[in-house]
Amino acid sequence: MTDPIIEHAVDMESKRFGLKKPMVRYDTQGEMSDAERVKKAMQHFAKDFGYVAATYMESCVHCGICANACHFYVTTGDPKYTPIWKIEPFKQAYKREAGPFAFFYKLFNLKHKVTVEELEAWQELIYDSCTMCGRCTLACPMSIDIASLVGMARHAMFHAGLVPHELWAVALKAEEEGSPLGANPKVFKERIRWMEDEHEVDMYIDKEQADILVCMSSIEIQKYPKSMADTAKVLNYLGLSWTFHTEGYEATNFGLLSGNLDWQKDMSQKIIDTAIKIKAKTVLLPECGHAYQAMRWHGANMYGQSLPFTVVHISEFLADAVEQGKLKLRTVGKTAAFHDPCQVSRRGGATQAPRKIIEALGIELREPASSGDFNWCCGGGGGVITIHRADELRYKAMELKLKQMDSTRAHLMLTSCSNCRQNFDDSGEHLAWGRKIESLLELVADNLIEDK
Amino acid sequence: MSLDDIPIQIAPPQEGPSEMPKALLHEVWELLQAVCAGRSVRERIDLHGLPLSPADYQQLQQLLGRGEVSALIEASGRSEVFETAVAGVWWLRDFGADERLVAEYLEITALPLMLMTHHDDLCAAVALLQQQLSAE
Amino acid sequence: MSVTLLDFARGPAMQWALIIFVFGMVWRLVGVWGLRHKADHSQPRVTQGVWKRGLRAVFVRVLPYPEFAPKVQGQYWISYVFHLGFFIVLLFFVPHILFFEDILGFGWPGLPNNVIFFVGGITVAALMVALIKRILNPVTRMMSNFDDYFAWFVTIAPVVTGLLVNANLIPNYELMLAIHILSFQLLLIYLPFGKLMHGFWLMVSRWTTAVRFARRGGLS
Amino acid sequence: MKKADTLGDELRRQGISRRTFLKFCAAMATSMALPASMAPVMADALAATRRQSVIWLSFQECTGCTESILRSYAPSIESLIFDFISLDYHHTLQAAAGRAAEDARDQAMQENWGKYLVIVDGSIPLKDGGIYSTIDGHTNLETLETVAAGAAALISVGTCAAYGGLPMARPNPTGAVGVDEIIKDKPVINLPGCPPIPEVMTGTIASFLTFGRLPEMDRLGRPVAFFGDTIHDRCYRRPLYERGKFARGFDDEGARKGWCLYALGCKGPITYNACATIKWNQGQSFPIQSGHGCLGCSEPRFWDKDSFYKPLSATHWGNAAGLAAAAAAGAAVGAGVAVLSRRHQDTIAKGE
Repeated sequence: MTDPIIEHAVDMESKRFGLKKPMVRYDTQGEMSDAERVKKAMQHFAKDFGYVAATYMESCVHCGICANACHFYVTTGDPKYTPIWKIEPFKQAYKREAGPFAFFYKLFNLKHKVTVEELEAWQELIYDSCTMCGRCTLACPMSIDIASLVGMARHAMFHAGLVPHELWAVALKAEEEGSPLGANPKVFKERIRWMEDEHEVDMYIDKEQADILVCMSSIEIQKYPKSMADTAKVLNYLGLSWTFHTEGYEATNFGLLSGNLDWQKDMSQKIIDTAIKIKAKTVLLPECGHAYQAMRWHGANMYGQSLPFTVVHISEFLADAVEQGKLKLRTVGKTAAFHDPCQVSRRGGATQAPRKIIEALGIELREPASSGDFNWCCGGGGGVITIHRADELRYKAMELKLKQMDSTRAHLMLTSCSNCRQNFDDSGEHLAWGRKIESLLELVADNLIEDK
Repeated sequence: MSLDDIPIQIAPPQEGPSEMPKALLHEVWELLQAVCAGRSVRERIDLHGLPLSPADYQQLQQLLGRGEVSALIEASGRSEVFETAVAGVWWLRDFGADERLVAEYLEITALPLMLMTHHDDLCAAVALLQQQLSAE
Repeated sequence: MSVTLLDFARGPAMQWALIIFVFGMVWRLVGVWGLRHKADHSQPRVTQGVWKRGLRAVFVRVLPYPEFAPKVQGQYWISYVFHLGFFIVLLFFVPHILFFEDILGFGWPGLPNNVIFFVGGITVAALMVALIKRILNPVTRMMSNFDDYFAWFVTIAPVVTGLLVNANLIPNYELMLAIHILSFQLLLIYLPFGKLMHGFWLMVSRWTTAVRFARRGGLS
Repeated sequence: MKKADTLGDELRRQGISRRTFLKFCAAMATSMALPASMAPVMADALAATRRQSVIWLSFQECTGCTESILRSYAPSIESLIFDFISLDYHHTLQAAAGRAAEDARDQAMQENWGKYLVIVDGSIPLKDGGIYSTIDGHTNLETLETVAAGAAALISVGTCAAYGGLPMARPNPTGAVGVDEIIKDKPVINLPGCPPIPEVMTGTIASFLTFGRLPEMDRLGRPVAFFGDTIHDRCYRRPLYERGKFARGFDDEGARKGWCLYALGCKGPITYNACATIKWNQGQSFPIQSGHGCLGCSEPRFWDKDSFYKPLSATHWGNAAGLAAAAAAGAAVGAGVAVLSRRHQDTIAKGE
């Protein structure tokens, strides 16, 4: 069978970097009976019924407070976007199959068996309307980490073949081609060479040994290639031993986003193996939120043991250099608003890093309401931006986001996540924002004081 | 140690009269009206069974006042009767032979039953007197 | 007539209610704790005092973060009013203290009845408001299931029956007292099996999240 | 015996005026919470009746009930009741004894068949053919059934006659029961109490005399007029209960200050009786007033119910060992369920 999904080409024209809008949607994958789909889903639900998930699913009191934290609920007012509701089938399966009273739930059919119709209906809630930004976790009086539960629910959805068309396709491309969006090793190499010429900066690739393995996301490779040059510029400025590597460069992890744990592991493994191979002490991750989540916090767990190197996000890396006084920066002046990428700040623990850099640039940071750990998500993460079906929803969420950013009346709009950035670009155009968000890394690279 | 040495004191109940005396006065007025209009000859209000606090009790006495007639009856213990300042409203207290209050009520009538000689007693007196006379 | 309802409520019913309460509660907690714990191999950002953060979160999260307060404080207020009201009535009504004293062997000072009745009244009112809000709010209406309404019922029932016992509106005090005790036992028996168990889970859940995020250096 | 036409004639002959009569009725109306205007009506009705024949049967009892009714010792207004009735048979009170006494009873029964009132104090043993209490060779059961057959109504005086009382206390060696367990075809009224209040007894008899029938009863067969409220409802210490002032020992400050005795096991809240209003010994006092909680003696099974000193809100909750066992069982089941759940998860995960 020829899978029609794969035939969709990467859309290089749109501000949003992804697949072209499919003429016909195929939101179910594989040839499976309904019963098989449910069985597959249950198989993977069951793998996630550990203590942590169980505690969370036992704890919910149905207070609905989490709805107030979710950008999708707040902007639409539709109750189905209530975060905890998004894992309802997962919860239902847990109560019936694994909870302490599962026996009674089953015996009296208190929770019926999850049906394929339910799983199909929930596809939109689990994928289109959740960026796994975790803002709801902070709102929940019981501290239920709903974002991680959604991540788990996606495992089952993937194996049941119930992933939104585009997300499934990019995940498959990433697994098969090494990059979700056509940045295969050949393209990667070409673009590095191009940037090297364009920006007159030395860029190392496939060095046999280096202290730092630098990874890039395909968004940057394809859409914001200056990031590659700027990363190189900073690393060279600091005089560090570093390299890109064609065997392990793709930082995005669509295995994580789509819910395929095996693929997630494959994608992380490439970087891990490469880093070990070149004896890297550090893996430097680009301005990409979920890439950070995937490698920094999931990486070792995919590997099955602690990693023999440290994993840092470029903003953490820059902040360290600034703090150690190694990075001399021009005073930019002006005022700026910073959009915290959810996976780096709230769920990554690196909330302070960008603030230190902004301070070092002499920029007055204007924090809008709900920033830092409480930042409103851009609405495009977690794979949402690839799904055309979710566009209207995403634009709605972005309205809230832009209003928040505009409220600061700052000169500069900054972020340190290329996925957020492309969402700002795409939604900003759609909503006629008339402004542009800039990369913190690029701002740093543009303002290095070369005192040599 | 005598009983008096046991230092038991009872905490006093809340002070001040309640709405009770006023409500009672309304009832008295209605009954008095009925008797005045000839719809009834005799009406009674039991005071003993009502939850009257000492303050209530005192106020009721003040409100009704004391009228012209008062009487003492000796019949298996004492009974006290007096007409209140409100004519036709009589206040009666019955004591047992042990000086215990056994009944207390207001009677709204021209003359309380307690003061009247019952017809049967009166007839019995006829027979008794006749006996005495014939014995002489 | 041999055994009255009150005798049953004070005797076997109380024994079984307590046994089921303790049994069910431990069962559920152990049953969840006994599921697989997955090790986290990621390099922690913070290693010191992670457990302290866990403990702290149990208390810190008693109030919403100021970020969310404007939208959710009404709901917090209502729920705190009935939670606190419920516990004040439960723990500071002298006859209740005598109940605990009999079990624990020690007691504590109580509050005057009129204070208790006032608090009880407020508790009932807050529970009513909570129910109305649950039904009117589309989010909570959608999510609510039997557990939510039944838990509400078993919570309000002892308060209402307790007030009725003391209001003496129903002539048979003894029967009402028995119903009151039975309604409390219904609460005890149901507690481990429904969402009322959140009284225990809230500690476990807050702790779990706080510890998970503390090692990342994140907020929880 | 010289026979009077009516009670009125009879009393007049004894020099008791109708005013006394009226007074008696006013007192009765008050104690039974009848409308005050009923008193003159009662007096007229009573005057027109004949003297009521009463047969008093004593079974398994302590004579406390008889003592109680006699303890209206001064020539009180209530004691008038003895002038209104013809007590034709009463072991303790009658002069006759042995055969003569039994003959008197038979005669009264014959003369007043279908009209006499039977008062019973004491419970009736049923075990082993009722041999545990016999009179003149007859078991109490036989006597009761024989006498009740011609009765207009029965009054069970005291908790023993009403509900079995102390003889019925566990293990109830004699198989004692109350009257209404046996007599089903006649009106029976219960006047429980250990002993019952004299005014309750005389009031109920007076009510029967005047109206010719037993007064309104509650679900336990007690006259509502006297047993309509609990001791707690009418207790003068109730305000202290409301204020949360409780004596915690019989010699503490609270006890000295006369605070509520709830914490000391007072059963006032679940005991229906008129002690708090009518009181005892000519309105002198009642148990709570003298510093001891109500034992609940007018309620069925009061003896077996509970410790007299256990607060009503304290329960028979079991013991710590039982709860520890429940916790241990819960832990075992929880662990077992977790293991099963893990296995079940593995099975599902394998997709089998």
